[in-house]
Amino acid sequence: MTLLTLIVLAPLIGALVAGLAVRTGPASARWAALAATGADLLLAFILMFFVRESPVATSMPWIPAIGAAFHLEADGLSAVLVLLTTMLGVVAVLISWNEITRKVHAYHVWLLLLQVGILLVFLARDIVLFYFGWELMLIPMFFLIGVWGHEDKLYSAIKFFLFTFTGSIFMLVALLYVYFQHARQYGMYSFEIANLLKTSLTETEQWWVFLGLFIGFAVKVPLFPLHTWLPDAHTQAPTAGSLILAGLLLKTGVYGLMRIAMPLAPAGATAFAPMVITLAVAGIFYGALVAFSQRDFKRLVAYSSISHLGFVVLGLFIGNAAGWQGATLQMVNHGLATGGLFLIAGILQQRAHTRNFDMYGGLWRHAPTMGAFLLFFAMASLGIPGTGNFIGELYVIGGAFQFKWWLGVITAFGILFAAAYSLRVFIATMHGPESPTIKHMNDTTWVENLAMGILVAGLIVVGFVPRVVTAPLFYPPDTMVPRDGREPATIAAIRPGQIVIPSLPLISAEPPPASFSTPEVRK
Amino acid sequence: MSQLATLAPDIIMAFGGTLVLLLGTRRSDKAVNDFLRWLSVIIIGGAALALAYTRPNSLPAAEGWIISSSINIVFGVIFLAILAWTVLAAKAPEHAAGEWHALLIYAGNGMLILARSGSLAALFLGIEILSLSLYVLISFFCHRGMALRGGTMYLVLAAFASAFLVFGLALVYASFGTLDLAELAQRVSSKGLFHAPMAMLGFGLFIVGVGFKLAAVPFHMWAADVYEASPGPVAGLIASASKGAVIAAFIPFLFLVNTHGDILWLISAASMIVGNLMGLLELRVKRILAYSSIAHIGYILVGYLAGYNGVGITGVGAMIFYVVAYALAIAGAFTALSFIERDHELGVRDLRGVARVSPALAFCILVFIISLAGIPPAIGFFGKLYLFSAGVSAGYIWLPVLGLLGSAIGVYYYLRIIVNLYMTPGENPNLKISYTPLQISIIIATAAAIVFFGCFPQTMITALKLF
Amino acid sequence: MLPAEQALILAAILFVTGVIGVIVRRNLIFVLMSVEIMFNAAGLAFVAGSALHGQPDGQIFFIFILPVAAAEVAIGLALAVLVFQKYRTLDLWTIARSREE
Amino acid sequence: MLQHGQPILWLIPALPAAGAALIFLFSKQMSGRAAGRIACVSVTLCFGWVLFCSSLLLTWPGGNMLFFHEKICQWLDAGPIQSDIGFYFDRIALVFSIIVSGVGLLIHIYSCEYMDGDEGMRRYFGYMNLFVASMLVLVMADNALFMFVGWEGVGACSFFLIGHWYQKSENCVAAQKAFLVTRLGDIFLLIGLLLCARLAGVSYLNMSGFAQIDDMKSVAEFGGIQGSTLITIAALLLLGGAVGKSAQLPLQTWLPDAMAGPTPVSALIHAATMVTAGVYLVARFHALFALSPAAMLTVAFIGAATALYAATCAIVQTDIKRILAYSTISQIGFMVLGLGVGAFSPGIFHFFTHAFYKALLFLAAGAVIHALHGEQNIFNMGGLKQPLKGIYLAFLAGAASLAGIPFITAGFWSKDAILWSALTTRYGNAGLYAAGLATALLTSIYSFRLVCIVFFGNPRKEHHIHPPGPLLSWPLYILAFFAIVAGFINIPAVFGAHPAWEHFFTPVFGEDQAESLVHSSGYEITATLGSGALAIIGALIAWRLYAPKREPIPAPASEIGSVLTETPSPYRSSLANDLFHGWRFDALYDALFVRTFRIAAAVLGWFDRTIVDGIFELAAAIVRGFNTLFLFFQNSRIPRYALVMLAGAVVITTIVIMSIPR
Repeated sequence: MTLLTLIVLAPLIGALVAGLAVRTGPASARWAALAATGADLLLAFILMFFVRESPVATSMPWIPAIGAAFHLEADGLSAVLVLLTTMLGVVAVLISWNEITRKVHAYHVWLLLLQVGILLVFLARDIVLFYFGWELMLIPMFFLIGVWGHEDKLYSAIKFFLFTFTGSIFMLVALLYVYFQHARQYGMYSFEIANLLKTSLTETEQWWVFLGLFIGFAVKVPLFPLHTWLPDAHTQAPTAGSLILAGLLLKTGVYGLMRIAMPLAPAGATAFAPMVITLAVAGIFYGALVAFSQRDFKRLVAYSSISHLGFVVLGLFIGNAAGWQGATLQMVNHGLATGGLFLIAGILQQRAHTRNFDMYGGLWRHAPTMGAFLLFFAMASLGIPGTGNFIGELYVIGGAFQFKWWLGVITAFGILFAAAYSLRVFIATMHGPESPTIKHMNDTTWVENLAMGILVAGLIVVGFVPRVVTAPLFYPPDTMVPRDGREPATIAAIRPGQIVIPSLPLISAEPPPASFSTPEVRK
Repeated sequence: MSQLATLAPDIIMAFGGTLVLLLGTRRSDKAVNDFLRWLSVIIIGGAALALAYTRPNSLPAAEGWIISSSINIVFGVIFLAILAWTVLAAKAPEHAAGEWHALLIYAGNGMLILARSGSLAALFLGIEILSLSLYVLISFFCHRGMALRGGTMYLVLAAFASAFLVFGLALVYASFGTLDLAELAQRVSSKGLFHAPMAMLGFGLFIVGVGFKLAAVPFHMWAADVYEASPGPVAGLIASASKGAVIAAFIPFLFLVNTHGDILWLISAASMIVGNLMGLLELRVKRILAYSSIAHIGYILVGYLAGYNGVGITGVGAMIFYVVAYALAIAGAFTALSFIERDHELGVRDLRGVARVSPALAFCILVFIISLAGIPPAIGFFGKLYLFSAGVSAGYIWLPVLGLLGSAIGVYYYLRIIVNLYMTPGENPNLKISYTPLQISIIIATAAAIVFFGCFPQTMITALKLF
Repeated sequence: MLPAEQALILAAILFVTGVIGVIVRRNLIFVLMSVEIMFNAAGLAFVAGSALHGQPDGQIFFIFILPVAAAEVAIGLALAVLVFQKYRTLDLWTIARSREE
Repeated sequence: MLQHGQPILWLIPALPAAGAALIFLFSKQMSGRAAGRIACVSVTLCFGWVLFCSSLLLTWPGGNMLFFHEKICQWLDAGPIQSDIGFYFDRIALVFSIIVSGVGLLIHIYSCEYMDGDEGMRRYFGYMNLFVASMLVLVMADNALFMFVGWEGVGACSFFLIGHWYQKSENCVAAQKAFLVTRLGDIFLLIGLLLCARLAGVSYLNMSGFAQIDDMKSVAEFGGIQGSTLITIAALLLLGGAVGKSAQLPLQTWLPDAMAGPTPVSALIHAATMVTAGVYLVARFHALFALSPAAMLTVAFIGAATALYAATCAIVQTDIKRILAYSTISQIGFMVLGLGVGAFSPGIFHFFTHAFYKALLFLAAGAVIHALHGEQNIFNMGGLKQPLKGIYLAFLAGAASLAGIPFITAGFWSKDAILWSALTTRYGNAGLYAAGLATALLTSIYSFRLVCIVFFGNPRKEHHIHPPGPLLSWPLYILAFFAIVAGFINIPAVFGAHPAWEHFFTPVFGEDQAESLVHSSGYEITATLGSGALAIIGALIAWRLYAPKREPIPAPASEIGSVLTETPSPYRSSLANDLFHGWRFDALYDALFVRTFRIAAAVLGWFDRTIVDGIFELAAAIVRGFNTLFLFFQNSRIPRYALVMLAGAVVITTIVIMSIPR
């Protein structure tokens, strides 16, 4: 019961310790952060163990006045993502070990606070708590980019903040609307997701609710063409920032779609599915092509994220078990593989002070270990079998094929495009004549190797035993795909729905329901 | 006797203010200033105690001019608390501490009357007492031309607006023949406001007057100039308690939503959008906060429009919550910024290096700004959540959308403050920060409270008896 | 004896006069005077309303308006003096332009 | 399925994989030679285990054991995608794994000397071991999706090894090209597998699941397409994968460039094993192909066309490795032709002999290159018969086998089996046969052209010749032995021998090929003699054209040091140059696809920077415009402020008046 609370609290305590130890040397903050994230990782493993039996939950009243509860719950999906979060948390601390030399304490405080927000998002079963975590991620990330970022950091930080903040607005209004409708229908007010799911909404209402939620989540995912904040943010963030941005923050958007948007407004999801699928597929190719045209290492990887996330979103909206599982897998894999690429990009930038491919080349001689890691991550990114990415993409393609054969065929070619840019990453840095920029390049240190080794291990495990991710996904049946691979309960049968744009009255004419006024305040 | 008990806070404030004024004329040095400061706090605290111990719904006092329902008492206590906070945290002028504190107490008296007014006359009186004190407080440092201009502007425009307000009230009175609010509400509901065109018009003019006091669009033009001209704590007071008091006084007129709802809707929407848009490229910190305060009034009006509707928390409850949340942040921000000494208007560039010289102060400013922007874990987040939740519950979908869009625009200038605090390199050799331990501890306590209530908002709801 | 309605119309005319005065005049003193006119218009309206309903409340209100307006003007004139000392003018546009400290 | 007493199959790929892991994990602690030793030991163990498993399978008591099947664990489980990690060891897998591990072992040993002193020796052996492991997974996987792991794994290893000498950009480009082109084929394969699963159920993808092949016939319609057409489509999609991997038309362009890798790599990956994965695939899915005559015809046609195409290209190449590369393409074309006409076991037989003689040729060529310090242009060689006697003999054996010198070489028997099938089986026809014969003639010509130019006459350039060591030589001799004798296991019955090979595969291919292999003594002997005569004629033509007595062919206009297509054209005749450039497929693809891709990428990059970002910039500009608008009156003028207030008041009054009901 307290396990989940501990999982959320551990980084918070770490942040407090790191913050209060500001008078001591930088090592104290690093070790505090490592201890906190390491403990969190341990807890996450324990959680995975428990979740195999049944979902783990803890709930206590938080804001009874509005029916919000501090309700954390971990089913398979949450547990997997929590594990990913804590794993990347450790990696983020490790990779920052040598990179961050300025304001070390503050850095780790923000890093850990960020993790708190992400964990809240993945664990919350209460809308207010979810949204609380959602917005809590903003400020730490803003600081990570804005203070420890690279040359164009302020522009990118502000862009990131404005985009995600604006997106979340629509989400909030939609959620409040569902909350209100639920209260009206059931005579009790509650922000619990489980309760809100019972709300019956007309198709028109669902259309609007889904639209609102979708905008919020799609910006975060980011779905083409709302992605424009992402390349800048990724490029300018410090290594750990890019890692967490790609590995986790984007996943919160997908998770929101899975956990909230699609279950809450299934008819809306159905109606939007054709459009979303179109955007997702467009994103796959668009991201890959634009990635190929980049000269900046991090920008390339950032655009590749758009492509990969296209697979994820596609998997969600084709509405079958394979797609759903593929999307989940791909979330994990993308976090690990793209995270790894960002680590390499960060390490390179730290050593060569440039991210431009033209400045690299022939690096393998000086940094064979780094080369091996880069090769692995690039191969994972292009979906080589043996890494999780292959399975994720295969599931999505298979699901798409099952849904509409031509969709599967189109999507499959995304893999080819992925190969183009992934190989470019590798060849442009490691191969070719030796570049003068990197004459005195050192190979990776053991801390960096450890950080990347964690990611490699994760990718290989998922690649051969994908059941570690997909097997626990089947709780609870309300919102997840059932065990036997039937269609998910939430989006029973996606068909090209007729899109009816309804109109909402500007100002409500009907008298407000009397039952919810509070007599005590009434004069 | 019970009437006297009801009036006790006002009496304490009036006499206490005068006492402070008289004591302050004698001599002025640091000891006296501190004495006067603590005396003022004691007076305000006494009034607050007296208020808190007033039984709700006890007899109306002074022919129904002052009433005490639970909501009025809550409001009154809130304003007195803000006032006490301001007295403690503000840097009183050396040369005229007596006048300074006395005027603050008088202003508090005005707010107290406003918050508990039971009659149109009391409302007018409260507004005017408050305004008169503020005129002087704004131009307190009258050697500065800006203070002078700001005071003049506020005086002229406030009087202009008051004239609208009182003329509107006159029309209402001419239409319904009563000044008593309860009576008025009853007559309005029995007669129907639509059948009294003169009263309709009167209330329209009344809204003009109120809109000015709230700095709602399109009566917002003064805000930027006046806030910039005022001493920091006074600006905080204007933005928080003064507006809150007007809001409190406006609550009995909730029936207006039925007849003037469209107007209020427009004002709310316009405030949220225009306020944030005006601040977008502003570089002077106080003006930024002034523009943001325009937007915040727009948010509050959403709660007003929702009235007693709302799931969980009603619009009115959300308004009260928001007034507190906003007051903590804006008063904190203005006061904290007043610690940064400078000989010109405070620009965002002047904030460079604050984080290095005084990390605590910078962090507190950060918390205040986050709260104003409505981002967790600060209390401002829940304030907005409640307001918009009530708004949605009352059927206003687009107002929250507009409001949140506005706040997204607003984030841009809030971020500019944060960016300059933390992220802009470059030295700022002219930076001088001065504060007393008391001041900084109050600021830190405020920031801590914002975060605490931001994580556990229920505690505040319980404290305010909003459930 | 003036009918109450006509008094109200007169009050409205006065009020509008005051409003126009505030808008049009650029001199601080005249603006303050115009505001006074508006207040008095309101007072007149109150008295008229009082007469309309045969109640004393309106007249009491008027009595409140008087000192309030007086206090406003007192502070206003004090400020005007200071403004004049500082800027050697009472022209509101000139003052608005002078941004020097 | 799991028989008591059957050997552990997973050990076969696990041994080289363990070797690779050992090399990679401790690469900083070990020398290159140590890595080579580890690699050789692991492959030796692997080969031994393969032989043990094979003997166990073939000598299983009762004699009716057709395959071992070993399921390790469940792997994929999502709707239409079901797969286990498991191994399946039948006679096809047996042949392929013996070749992979056996030839692999020889090449590993050879590499120990060839790569000695190379900076990236550890990396080299690591990837070689990984390749062997992947290839073994490919041929032993018990279902098609798990096979795909090996399929992509060998592609990746091929990429790594082609780019082994990474400091030359051309090598990297070649590696990238190889990977991308084969991956294009892989996508077709993947779609094909999904379609198969959709048509006949997921278990169809299991190697032992062909029982459900009849279910496929029953599929009436999917996606608006009729069942029989669907089967053809599925087969063609699988063929797409095979074409990519095996460098058949039209995806053949990557293989000549792939010669940028070290020569042993070319021998192992791009001659003996990986490129024949397509053959394996088609043979594996023979049941599916057999359902669709159209698909079979396509396979046969592609095979024949590729064989002929590559032979014409090989005849004008100047780089020793490129000649062998084109000959590989051509020979795989033969195999595919065999498969396409329903001669599955002759197809595999040709794979079997080809693995020996082509590995031999590559290794011998490598030894020549090694001896000449990296010289690859045959017109800079010559007269090497004396100084490199052993290599010459081995090379000659290989070339003879490749050319199909009758009766005494393995290549003759296997090629002849395919030619005969092309003429006589159900799917065969005279056109295919003629193409095969023409190819055989050309093959003989370019084989002996190579021998003549390289080994006979006088040296065209001074070289300090570096004599080969034992590790280089002995693998050659072993391979040379097999290149000669391996054919004798399947001499057709008309010559009074026992065609053991054909019977060996009968349990696997069963009726799919039994009736298609026609034997009629008179014609068959005539045909065999005819094709043998063609090989001799070809050799004579080559001797006539390139024999040392004549003036040596004038060396090409420029040095050909690079293996890339950018090489300037060496011939005066434009036809010869076109052939030299592989019929200019590269230029065509470059214009059609590569350039389109690059332009699209550049345009979209511009689009993203300018338009997509611009839209949001525009929104920001609009917001800023409003900011200016609303600040218009913000000028501290009190009467102006009052005016704005008045305007507000007027608006309010108007709304009030409007809202008063009349």
